[in-house]
Amino acid sequence: MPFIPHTENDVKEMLAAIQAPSIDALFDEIPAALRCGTLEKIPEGLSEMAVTQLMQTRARTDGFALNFIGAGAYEHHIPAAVWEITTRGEFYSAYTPYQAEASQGTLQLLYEYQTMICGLTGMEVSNASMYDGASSLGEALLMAMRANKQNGSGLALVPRTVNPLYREVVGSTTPAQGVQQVFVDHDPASGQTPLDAFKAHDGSKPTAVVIQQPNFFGVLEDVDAITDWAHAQGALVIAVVNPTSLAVLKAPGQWGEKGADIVCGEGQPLGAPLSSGGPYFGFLTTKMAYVREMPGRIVGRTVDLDGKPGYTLTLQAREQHIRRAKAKSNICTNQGLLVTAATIYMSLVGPDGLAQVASASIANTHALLAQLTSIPGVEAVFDGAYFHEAVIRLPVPVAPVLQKLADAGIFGGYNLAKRFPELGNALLVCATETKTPEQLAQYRDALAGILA
Amino acid sequence: MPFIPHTENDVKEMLAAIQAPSIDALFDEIPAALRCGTLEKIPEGLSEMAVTQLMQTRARTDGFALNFIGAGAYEHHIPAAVWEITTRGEFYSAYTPYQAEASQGTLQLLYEYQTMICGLTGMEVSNASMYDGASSLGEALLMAMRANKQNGSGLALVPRTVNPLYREVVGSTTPAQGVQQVFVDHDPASGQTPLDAFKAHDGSKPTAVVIQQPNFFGVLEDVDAITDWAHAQGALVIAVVNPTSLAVLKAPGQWGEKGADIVCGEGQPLGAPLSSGGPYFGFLTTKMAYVREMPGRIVGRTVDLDGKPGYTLTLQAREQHIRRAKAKSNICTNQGLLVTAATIYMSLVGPDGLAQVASASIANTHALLAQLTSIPGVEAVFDGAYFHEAVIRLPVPVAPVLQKLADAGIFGGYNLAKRFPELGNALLVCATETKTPEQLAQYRDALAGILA
Amino acid sequence: MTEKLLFEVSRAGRAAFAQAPGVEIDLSAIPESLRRKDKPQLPEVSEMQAVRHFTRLSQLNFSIDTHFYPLGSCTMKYNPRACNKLAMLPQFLSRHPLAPESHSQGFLACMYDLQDILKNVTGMAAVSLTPMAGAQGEFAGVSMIQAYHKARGDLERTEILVPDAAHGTNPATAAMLGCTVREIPTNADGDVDVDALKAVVGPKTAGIMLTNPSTFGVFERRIKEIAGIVHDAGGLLYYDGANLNAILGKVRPGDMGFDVIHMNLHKTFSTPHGGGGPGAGAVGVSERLKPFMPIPVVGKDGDRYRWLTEQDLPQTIGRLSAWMGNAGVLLRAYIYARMLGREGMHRVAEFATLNANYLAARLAEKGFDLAFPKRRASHEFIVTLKKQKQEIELTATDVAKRLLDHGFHAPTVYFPLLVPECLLIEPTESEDRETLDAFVDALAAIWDEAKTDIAKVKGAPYTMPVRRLDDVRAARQLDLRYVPPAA
Amino acid sequence: MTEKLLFEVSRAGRAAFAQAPGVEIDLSAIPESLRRKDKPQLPEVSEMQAVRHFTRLSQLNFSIDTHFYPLGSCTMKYNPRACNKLAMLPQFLSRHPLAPESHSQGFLACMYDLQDILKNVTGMAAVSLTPMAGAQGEFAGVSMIQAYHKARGDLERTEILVPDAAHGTNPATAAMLGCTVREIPTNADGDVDVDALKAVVGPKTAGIMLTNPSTFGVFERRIKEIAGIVHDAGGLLYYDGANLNAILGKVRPGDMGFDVIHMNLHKTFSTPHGGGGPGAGAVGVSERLKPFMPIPVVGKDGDRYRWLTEQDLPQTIGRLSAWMGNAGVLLRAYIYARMLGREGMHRVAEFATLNANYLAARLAEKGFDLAFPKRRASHEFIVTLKKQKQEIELTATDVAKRLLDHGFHAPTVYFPLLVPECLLIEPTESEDRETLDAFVDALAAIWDEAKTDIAKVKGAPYTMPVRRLDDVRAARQLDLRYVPPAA
Repeated sequence: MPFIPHTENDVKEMLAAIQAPSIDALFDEIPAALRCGTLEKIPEGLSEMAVTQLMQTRARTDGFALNFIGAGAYEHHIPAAVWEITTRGEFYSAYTPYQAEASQGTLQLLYEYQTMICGLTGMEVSNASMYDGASSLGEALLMAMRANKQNGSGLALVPRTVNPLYREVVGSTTPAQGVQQVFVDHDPASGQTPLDAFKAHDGSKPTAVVIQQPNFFGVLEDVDAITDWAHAQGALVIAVVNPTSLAVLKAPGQWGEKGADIVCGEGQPLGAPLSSGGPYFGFLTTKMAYVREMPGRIVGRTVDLDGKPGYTLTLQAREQHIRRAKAKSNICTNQGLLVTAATIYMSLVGPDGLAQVASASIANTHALLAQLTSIPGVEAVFDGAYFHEAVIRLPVPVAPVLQKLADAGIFGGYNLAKRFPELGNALLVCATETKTPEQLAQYRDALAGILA
Repeated sequence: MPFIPHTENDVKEMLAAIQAPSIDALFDEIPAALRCGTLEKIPEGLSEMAVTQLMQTRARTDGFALNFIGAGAYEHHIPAAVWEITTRGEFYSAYTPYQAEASQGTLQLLYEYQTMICGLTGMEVSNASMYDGASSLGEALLMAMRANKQNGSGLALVPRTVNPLYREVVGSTTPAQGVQQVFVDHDPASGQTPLDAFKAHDGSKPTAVVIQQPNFFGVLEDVDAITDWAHAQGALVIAVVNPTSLAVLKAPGQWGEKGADIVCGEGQPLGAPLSSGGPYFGFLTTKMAYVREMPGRIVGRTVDLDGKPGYTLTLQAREQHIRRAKAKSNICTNQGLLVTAATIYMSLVGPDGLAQVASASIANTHALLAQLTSIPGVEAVFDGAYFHEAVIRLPVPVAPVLQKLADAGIFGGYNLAKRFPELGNALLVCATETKTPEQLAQYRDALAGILA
Repeated sequence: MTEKLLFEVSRAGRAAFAQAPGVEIDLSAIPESLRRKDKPQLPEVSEMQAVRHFTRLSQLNFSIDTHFYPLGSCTMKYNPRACNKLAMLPQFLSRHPLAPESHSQGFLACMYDLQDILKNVTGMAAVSLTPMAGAQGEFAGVSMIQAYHKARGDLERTEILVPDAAHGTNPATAAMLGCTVREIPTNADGDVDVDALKAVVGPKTAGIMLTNPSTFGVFERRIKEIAGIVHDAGGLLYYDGANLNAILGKVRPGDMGFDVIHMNLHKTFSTPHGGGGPGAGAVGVSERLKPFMPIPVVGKDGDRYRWLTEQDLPQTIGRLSAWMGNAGVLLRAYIYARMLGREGMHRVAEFATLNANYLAARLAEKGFDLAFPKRRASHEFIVTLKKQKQEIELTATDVAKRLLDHGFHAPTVYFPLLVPECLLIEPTESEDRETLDAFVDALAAIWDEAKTDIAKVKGAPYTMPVRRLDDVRAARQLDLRYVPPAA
Repeated sequence: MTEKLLFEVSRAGRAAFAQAPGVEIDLSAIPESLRRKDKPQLPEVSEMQAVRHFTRLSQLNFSIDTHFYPLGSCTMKYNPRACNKLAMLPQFLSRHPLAPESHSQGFLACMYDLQDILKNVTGMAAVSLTPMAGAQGEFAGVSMIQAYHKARGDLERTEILVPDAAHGTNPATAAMLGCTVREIPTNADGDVDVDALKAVVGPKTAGIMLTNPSTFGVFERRIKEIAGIVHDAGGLLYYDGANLNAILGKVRPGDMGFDVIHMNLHKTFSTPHGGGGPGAGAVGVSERLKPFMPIPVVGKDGDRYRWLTEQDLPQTIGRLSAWMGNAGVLLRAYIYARMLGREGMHRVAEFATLNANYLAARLAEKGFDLAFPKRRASHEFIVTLKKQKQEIELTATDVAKRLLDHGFHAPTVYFPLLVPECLLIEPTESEDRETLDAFVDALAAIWDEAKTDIAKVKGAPYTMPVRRLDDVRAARQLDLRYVPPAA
């Protein structure tokens, strides 16, 4: 009986205390007709040894590849200390710190996290996490609707350079509350969303304007001008940012004259392994003025009966377990463990280390682009300045090339054919700080061989 | 500056406090002629990311094989909890519990370990570990010399069925103190060391008689008769045992009329990974009468100032840091972390689980032998009852066959040609509980193919 | 023991130098106007300083691995370490979410098998694993109900019925989806008031969100009747799976008549709670809701596993996350499910229920009042301190805080909202009897202590890193991040 | 907080069932007379009970990861987590010690490179990694010295000279190898008394075991002269490497004239101390001792790595372990060495020495007496409480125990034996200045406290799981394992 400590004698005596004749009798309030049988379709239990062998076999089936895919999930070096500490039982097997006095470890860590993520984004307040980057954008839009009663239409101007998967999630989760995404086109030469494209919406009273920096193509947007235009229209500015980039790029809190109003994004680059897409975490920061419109847990510092500082969940009146149907969001369980990892990650790399990670990633992607575009027929699609991703165009359709690369142990990038067919045989590539010059050359050689 | 927390300002102020002009000045007592240069042959420092890539590459070079080698190091399933807890910083980065009050975790664990290993071996006292099985046999022999003043010759009767590597270590480490190994032959048919072979030494006044159970060939010795004979000769009996086997085999404390006097062995099967041969740990238990002759750390239970129970190192007067040249051994640092793992392992498998591990290993090795000896020309070498190892003979020299098996991803066993040439093309094979019927068949098929 | 903020240990010029790639920073590729000028507020500490800080912080927590943690409705059962270790095999960790299917068959096989296990254990027709927490599972569920009605052209169904005992996430979710929430009262025995239900159900009813056993810790005995009433009115039934631990292998939501269910895998399937997540809120659906499942779902063509997307499920409610949700959590749940196996599934509910009923019986014996003394407890049960509050001012909070000094995490307090001064107690199947007995003794001791020294109890806790914290101040004087003192 | 013994939680019939292979026990292959009849005394507990027990036990420890741990001569520096993680890559863990060389090139490359790094950093001609701890390294060292003399037919050299300040393992080792130990006194400045040395050295001298800096924490300035004296007399010099942390990249034992050296990799190379091990005591040798190195050693033919055995080293002193020693520890040391690199090696000694001298200066400023106030501290230094003992009965033990209440592990006490009431303090390079300052404040506070309330100090510690333990009783009323109460 895995994970059950009861001896036969325990069961006998416990049933006697309950005055029940059998364990089965404890289920006698369930109508007999509903009782299920033996779950014969569930496989028999395995020992830990057997399940270890099964999982090892499956893991080895998938193996390792040299990865140049980014597109919203980035391979970075994760210090060994991050997960060795994060998976300590006291973090791993605790829950939401409802009893603050017995959860000061998690609570202080979350307060430190809030400080760090405010530091990176240049904002005043942060919550304790959202599910992921895509859902944090959805919640940011809903929050903007609550916060911007003046432009209450729900109209959100969203560049097509915002991660298309994020736009899809927003489309699945926010229209019921009135959010309406209007997509703004990018400049085919630069890959940027030009201010003029926004200006086409002059006077439309948008509730929010979204800016992703760097954008989905890796290209840097003209954030200051767009922010100022959006504020002039009475819109709130929602920044979608890559946290690694914030070590070297202007913080959203400094965009334009007044800074972005809500900042969100995918926290994965801060210490979460790629791990097939999750668990990651979304971050969400804002100005103090909007703190009461924020969804999710927030930790505050206070004092105890003796006046000693301590940490506790606060502003719970916004949340579902108090406010029920009037809550700011239904979010409850968030991504605590990933925030633990991210906080340790940020502490270990520090401001200078993170800047180096960003700089090395920029350099590697630029070097990769130089390598790949040296192959005849391969060209860069955009001429805008870019961060650690870029779009190239192949002379032939992308899918079969990617499959051949994969068979050679290289994941070559994200095929843009489905979501950006107008770009032709376009491929989004990424080389973070983890890549060596040899590996860049290995990719080039493999691609050249396939295209030859 | 990896692993150095000092800021430039710290250095400046600290030097001022020391009243030294520079860090280099702190080394001014070292004669200038001796000062070394820049260590130019040491490679430059690597970031954790770079060293991670290096080590991953090297690990993948070695890869995984299906392993049928035993010969003193055994592949067993290790519960995931074992090393997740063992590597917690509080165990991993603590040292010998010199300050007992700040080390109750380690001390209580060691007390529990001592209890468990006494339980397995059927003895009264245990120390807190030796380096490995081989060195624990060496220390057991030295201990026997101290304890058995009556037969003080140093003569040790050691069957050739004792692990030859252990006998070599004994040969390197104990003769200076007078231990003289005399080897006793085994029966070529059964693989056992017959009582008659010992009787050839009647009246030789041996200080100690060593018995390995199961012996190096996996064969079970007639421990009761040998123990009684040895005691009749005035010798102390040293048992070398596999701890897994003790879940189902008679404990050395019960051998013969009076039981073995000293029990030692390799603790690796209790939760230590194969890990290229170490770190493992040796265990050593004895009768209370000999406790003061024991080498190594020993933990005892006592009380604190309030009468509350607690744990502390005890009998330290035996040890080198007190007794110096008169110490029982020079051992100091032992294998604490491995004992931590073993204690957690034993707690997780429990007496019934360990018996299952033993039983499954017996069954698998017997099934393997049946499989392999079904190949024409392959035969079992011995007919004695065996535990989880056995010797087979191939129709051709073993070395090239093993190499071909390795190239097919199978480590086929330990080649006995070097140390037991008289056995012909003999190969020691082992299949623990980790092996599946499919894997046994895979070995058979591969071997049959090579021999065909 | 308390711990300084890491920012207080930080000094300009310190760093965990091995953690930087070791390159010169070169931002020439970034236009000057887009560069950051200030250094972001991250700590500057050595590697050991960070390791020591977070190790010490961890020790300030109660957790399953260190303490009994009977937090009702949260199912704080043992999280097997194998689940963590195997989900973190290097190949799983390094797999990019967009890795080609050809190189993901091992991972996809696990996801497919997990879908299958969850389907069978709940009696549903299909499962999508993508929701990232229970609340997102609820969102998916209500969203599918809406999509179903819409697809049938049944556009007036805007009301979601929610029993008053429901988790707060239920009405919050319905509201997020633009539904009107109508509460259904509970009768004295803890069952839904069926007459009240009949009174509100009708052509505007999109569906009902129900949890069974309810948050009162009792099984809704008239569930079949309720299902009939709602279905007859054209509504669908949504099952909140916070309580699957009570019924695993005993009764299946599909058999009770539910159309959609979410499963908190971090509860019943023992994935870690992680100090507040990640969760995983897989949804199971009946045949009629299958076309609307959130994507992606894993399908199988012959021997090959592949993602099902919009092409396969054109009526899908769409994506809830950029990828497939909390994949690493799903791996842990899968590993746990395989270790439990068929027999283990039954035993979860059996022993969770045994422990809850035993604890309830022992507490009743000590004079504590159960909220529903005539009912069987499910995996959890409620003690109400109404009497103690009236007689000696002992509140649920007081008991919760004093329990910490006894080495026990507190039960859930003040939920469900309808029961005054309540403790919702869920021991889970992994706790041994001696621990339950010690918990009973601790509660009895606190009550005794309160009779003679209520001030002592109200001053608790005394043995934690901090004493009772001022929540009012926390909300009034917002201090939500560290601001360094002016130099 | 204390924790029950796991045996007290054990009950017949409990088990961590997932950890058994799940087979029926069949012992038909084992003769009846050899089978075990009783159940061995192992705990019978659930997986969670074990996990909770050992997790809680761990929290009762002080460790580097949680506390400043200035244990002199033990070099309690930060153990980088990468070393642990990478040494535990699955391929390294699963490699059998007898795996063929063809399938071990990755592992062997690491060992070869480590030999090379250690060789270069110490200035020796060759390195064997096999000794499993410092004491075994010493054994190997003296054994090689013996083998060297014997190989030259120089059979009368039976004496090993040991300064009185030496680690206890030095004389113990010499005795284990049948040598006579002759102690050499130290002069008032902490240097070896060279005249005394000259008086005893001679044709019976096998060698001298020396550590430099000595255990007094000072550098032996006349080392070249000492080496000359011993060499001229035909003896060899052995270097005890517990103190390599003081001189890494500054001065090399090979250059000082040593013939053999052991290196405590768990000190200088930061492998874990593990609550008492495993260590690793690699030995480096000069050219003349190369033939005698313990096997195995890793060699390289062209691109291929292979084991060197008796065939390659026919004069070897032989094997000290069945395989190659603590391989997993060696991997950790290798990883650490690669992260440090050339520059990092220098910095270890620089900052270890800076911290020790700073701490010594600060304590002297507070009025504490240094044992060698005129000398530079090396990586460690000694405070003597002789004055405090005489004046106010404050002993080194009292200070050690009271320090625990201040959140600091105690320094080594009563070693070296020659200095009364001594504290041997080794801060290591990984500690920050604020921690050192706080430690100074704690020592000063304890002294102050002792002046007014010595009883309070003698009652310490107060905040540990137990108060001061009765060591005398532990040794007199031996209780070395749990015996269950009779039923």
